[in-house]
Amino acid sequence: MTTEELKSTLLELFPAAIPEEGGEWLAINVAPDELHDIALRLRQEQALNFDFLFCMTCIDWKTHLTMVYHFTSTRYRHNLVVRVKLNFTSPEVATLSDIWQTANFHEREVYEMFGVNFINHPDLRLLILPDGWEGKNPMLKSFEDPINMIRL
Amino acid sequence: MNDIHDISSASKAPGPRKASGFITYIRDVFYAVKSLLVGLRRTGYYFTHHKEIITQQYPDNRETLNLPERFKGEVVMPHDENNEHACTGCTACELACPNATIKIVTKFDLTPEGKKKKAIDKFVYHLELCTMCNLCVVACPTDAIKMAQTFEHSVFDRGQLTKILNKPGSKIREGVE
Amino acid sequence: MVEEIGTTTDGDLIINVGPQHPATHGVLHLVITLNGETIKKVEPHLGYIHRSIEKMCESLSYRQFIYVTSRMDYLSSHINNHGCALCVEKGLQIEVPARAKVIRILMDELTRIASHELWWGAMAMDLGAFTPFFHAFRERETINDIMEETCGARLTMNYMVPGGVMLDIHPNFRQRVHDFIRLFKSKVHEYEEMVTGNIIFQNRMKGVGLLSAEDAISFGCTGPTARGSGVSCDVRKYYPYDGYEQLAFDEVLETAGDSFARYMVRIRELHQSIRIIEQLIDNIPEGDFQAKTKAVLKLPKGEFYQRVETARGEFGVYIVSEGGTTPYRIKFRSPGFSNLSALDHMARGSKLGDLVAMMGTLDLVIPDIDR
Amino acid sequence: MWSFSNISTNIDEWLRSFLNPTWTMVAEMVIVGICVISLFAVLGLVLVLMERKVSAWIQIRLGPNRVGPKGILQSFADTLKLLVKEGMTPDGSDKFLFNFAPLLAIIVAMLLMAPIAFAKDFHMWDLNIGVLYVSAVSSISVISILMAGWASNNKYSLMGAMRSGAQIVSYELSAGLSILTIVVLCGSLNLNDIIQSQVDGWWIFKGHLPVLISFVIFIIAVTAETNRAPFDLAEAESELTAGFHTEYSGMKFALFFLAEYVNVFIVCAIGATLFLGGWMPFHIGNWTDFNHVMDYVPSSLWFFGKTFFLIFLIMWFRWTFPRLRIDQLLNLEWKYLLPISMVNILLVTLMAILGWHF
Repeated sequence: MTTEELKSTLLELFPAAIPEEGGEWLAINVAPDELHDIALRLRQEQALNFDFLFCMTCIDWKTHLTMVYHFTSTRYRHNLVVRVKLNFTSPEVATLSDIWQTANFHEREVYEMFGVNFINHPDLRLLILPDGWEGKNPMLKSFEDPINMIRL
Repeated sequence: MNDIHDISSASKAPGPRKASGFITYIRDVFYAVKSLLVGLRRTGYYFTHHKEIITQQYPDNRETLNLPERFKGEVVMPHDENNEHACTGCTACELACPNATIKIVTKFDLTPEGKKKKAIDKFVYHLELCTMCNLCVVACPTDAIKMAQTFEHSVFDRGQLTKILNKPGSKIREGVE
Repeated sequence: MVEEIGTTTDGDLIINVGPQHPATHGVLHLVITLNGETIKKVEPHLGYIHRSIEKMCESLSYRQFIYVTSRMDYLSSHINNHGCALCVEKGLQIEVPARAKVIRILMDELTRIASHELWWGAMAMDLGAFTPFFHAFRERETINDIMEETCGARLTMNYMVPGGVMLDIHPNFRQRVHDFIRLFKSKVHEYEEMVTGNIIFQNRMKGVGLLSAEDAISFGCTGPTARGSGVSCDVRKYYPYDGYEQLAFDEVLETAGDSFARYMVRIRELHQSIRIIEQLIDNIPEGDFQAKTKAVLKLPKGEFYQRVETARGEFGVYIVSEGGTTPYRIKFRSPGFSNLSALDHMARGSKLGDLVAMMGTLDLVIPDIDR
Repeated sequence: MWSFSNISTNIDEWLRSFLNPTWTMVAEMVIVGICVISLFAVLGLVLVLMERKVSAWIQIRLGPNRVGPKGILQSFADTLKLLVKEGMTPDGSDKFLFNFAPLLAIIVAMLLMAPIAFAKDFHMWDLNIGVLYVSAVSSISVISILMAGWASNNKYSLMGAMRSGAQIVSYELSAGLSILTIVVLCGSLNLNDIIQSQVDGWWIFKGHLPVLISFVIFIIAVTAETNRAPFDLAEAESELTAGFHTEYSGMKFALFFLAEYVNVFIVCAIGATLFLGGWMPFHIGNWTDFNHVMDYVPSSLWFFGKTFFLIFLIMWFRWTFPRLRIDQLLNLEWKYLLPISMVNILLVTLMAILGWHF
């Protein structure tokens, strides 16, 4: 499916989503509370069949956080970027680990690095950081560690 | 996902069991033994053919050890016979370095015409921070630094790893800008 | 899966495999719940070698950050560097000279062979046979020598730069690659004799660590791990980069989804990599090895994603640029991280000895998982 | 040709010339004890060096070549290192059992030395139930492993010990059955009688296919019984780090190590005695001239040559094959080796009754 077809299909299915052009792949912006429903549709809709969540990360924009999900379809080989804007003070979004199991580990990583709380995540604990790092969120731009961080 | 599948039943050797159990049993045993003998023959070959040995007896073969000329061992600054180097102190290497390995301390020399000219006082190189990425050598506009083939860097005191690359009393080569 | 966590009944044995353990090839820490010899749960604890490379890269320029990526998957450092260079080039819209493209692919494929060979030896060692490890190193050292001659290092090369490669290939390169191909072809049948055909190996691997195609996709498995389950996911085929589309090679697929299938995928990939090298080694075009680039690289504002196929799977570089000289945010999608997440699913119900075989065939490189 | 029987008789007479019979007995026992201990030490050193050289050559390496000429003093250096290393006893371990387990392992290995005939008329104890004694005493070795695994208070050790228990108990069956084939053929449990019965040819040649099969089964079973790869599940270094001796260090570890190698020597000596004629030179039926030539080679050389050939075989296996899984290990025993050796022993019995062997 070409980008144009994908875009029209997506807009038909999710009128609320805001498409964004300019990148390599089609991107849509989604509200946090709609993410889970939309993701489930993306996975289950036969015309879309986004069965592979190949990258998932978070960006700290200092004023807000953005969750970025990269989807691809192993059947049609089309790609889609889904962005979710989260507020900075209490970032919360529904987990996708019940739809794509790979999200389990990736969400744990985002949780400890950025402090995003994933609602209904089965096992939201620190994965990489040792005990005692809860709530410190080292990947945030505001994080400072005078001992371990070396500035050039 | 909760089913604990019985691995042991699935892991039987070649192929599914046919009805004629006894023949298959014998054949299984035969092929199993044969595959083991093939492996034994291979290791037996190496046991008896000592010319295949690839061990290099490292500290003993220092004389014959040839490192390729591109090998990245440490950054050095070549000096010619007049104790002159080609470094202008432009700090391109310092900026290119991802680890703050290089620190250039500059001074101002007086040229014969009486003008002030920027030159290096010290080219400080922290070998302990260097990752041998070659970016400084590539960045240098005057080819003043290069990678040496040395690789035995261990010392007893970490301070010895901080090196000053320009030799004492050295100056910049004529004509290098 | 969810319910079982935290409800281990009395009589189960909880053992820590790692962070120092011969089978984890590094500092992976697995907390395993055992019932006798049978595994009930595997819980990875990561981070023993986490250096926060993504955070480090935020303060490095676009030329500098590439060397750090060699330290992630150190066995396919060329391919990691390749991915990063491609992503920067995508942002800058640089056209890479044809010679550089060919050199890059040659280096990638040599790296893949070296990586698979080390995996072959290490996996055999996991299963208790020590000898293949040393035999695999014989061929791998030859590749390392080739790399050393051209790139100046044996493991962390930092050879790919935005715009091409750092140095032109060494004059001996072509001859030595030919020598390597000859050596490899004369020795590769030993791999079959010592490991592939061996009845003990086959019994240890067949039917062990089953991963269905659906699960492989759901867990985000890529590379030989997914291709062993029949998931066609070769980035070189579907999102070709630097001229892979012009080369004749097959994507290796096995359908069984067990450890032996993953093993066979890697062994067959060795031959495919040799095939690619043979097509290119005598056809390296003349010309520049590096495109002219500015001294200071600045990516335009935007997001750039580039994926490449490393020896372990799909490696992704995601750069978010604000228009400065350093990336605003960089994310590395490492194949090992997703592959490891499937381990728990694969290992449940199998024996402790099988876990080692599964970890062997997942080809885990811990710095790649931790980043 | 000098014979060991003359030497031992001479020593005996010399001792009797100035001691009463009781003290003669004591002195002889001391001499035998010293001999056994020094044989132990020498065997340990030689076998460790041999293992390292064999593995090195198979793995296209050079192996130890620094200490002494061609590295032959390497195992001395290793022993010295192990002797001066601290022998740790971990907290929470059962101190008595933990320290006793390596001793038990070594005691068992020593006991097994008793009935073996090292050369013509040279053995410590001419036991008329030698074969039975060997198989009975060798089963005690599993206790030392279980003891070590239990007393270490370490989960890896415990798992290694339990695996070893399951393994040794199972493989003793087929080892015993394959030994039994020879007992059936020559009708005696005495190791010397068994050797004498091979004066016109070794059993492996006289006994047709059934004895060959039982020889193969014997080699597989004893490899498993001595916990050597491909059956080294008790140690299984990539699974259990070091299995039952994970917590051992220094000399206590060295004793386990030594016991393993001496056990390998003993089972190979038994195998050589039963199937390859022990110290009996290579004889062919009634070719008296040929047999006479063969007799010029000293009997001790014959014995050690055969034993070390079998040891080499076992080492060759170790450096070629991967490890089996625990269930496959038991499958191999109960589904393959045991049925085959049971059928085999019936065949041999038939053969012995009908006198079909040479």
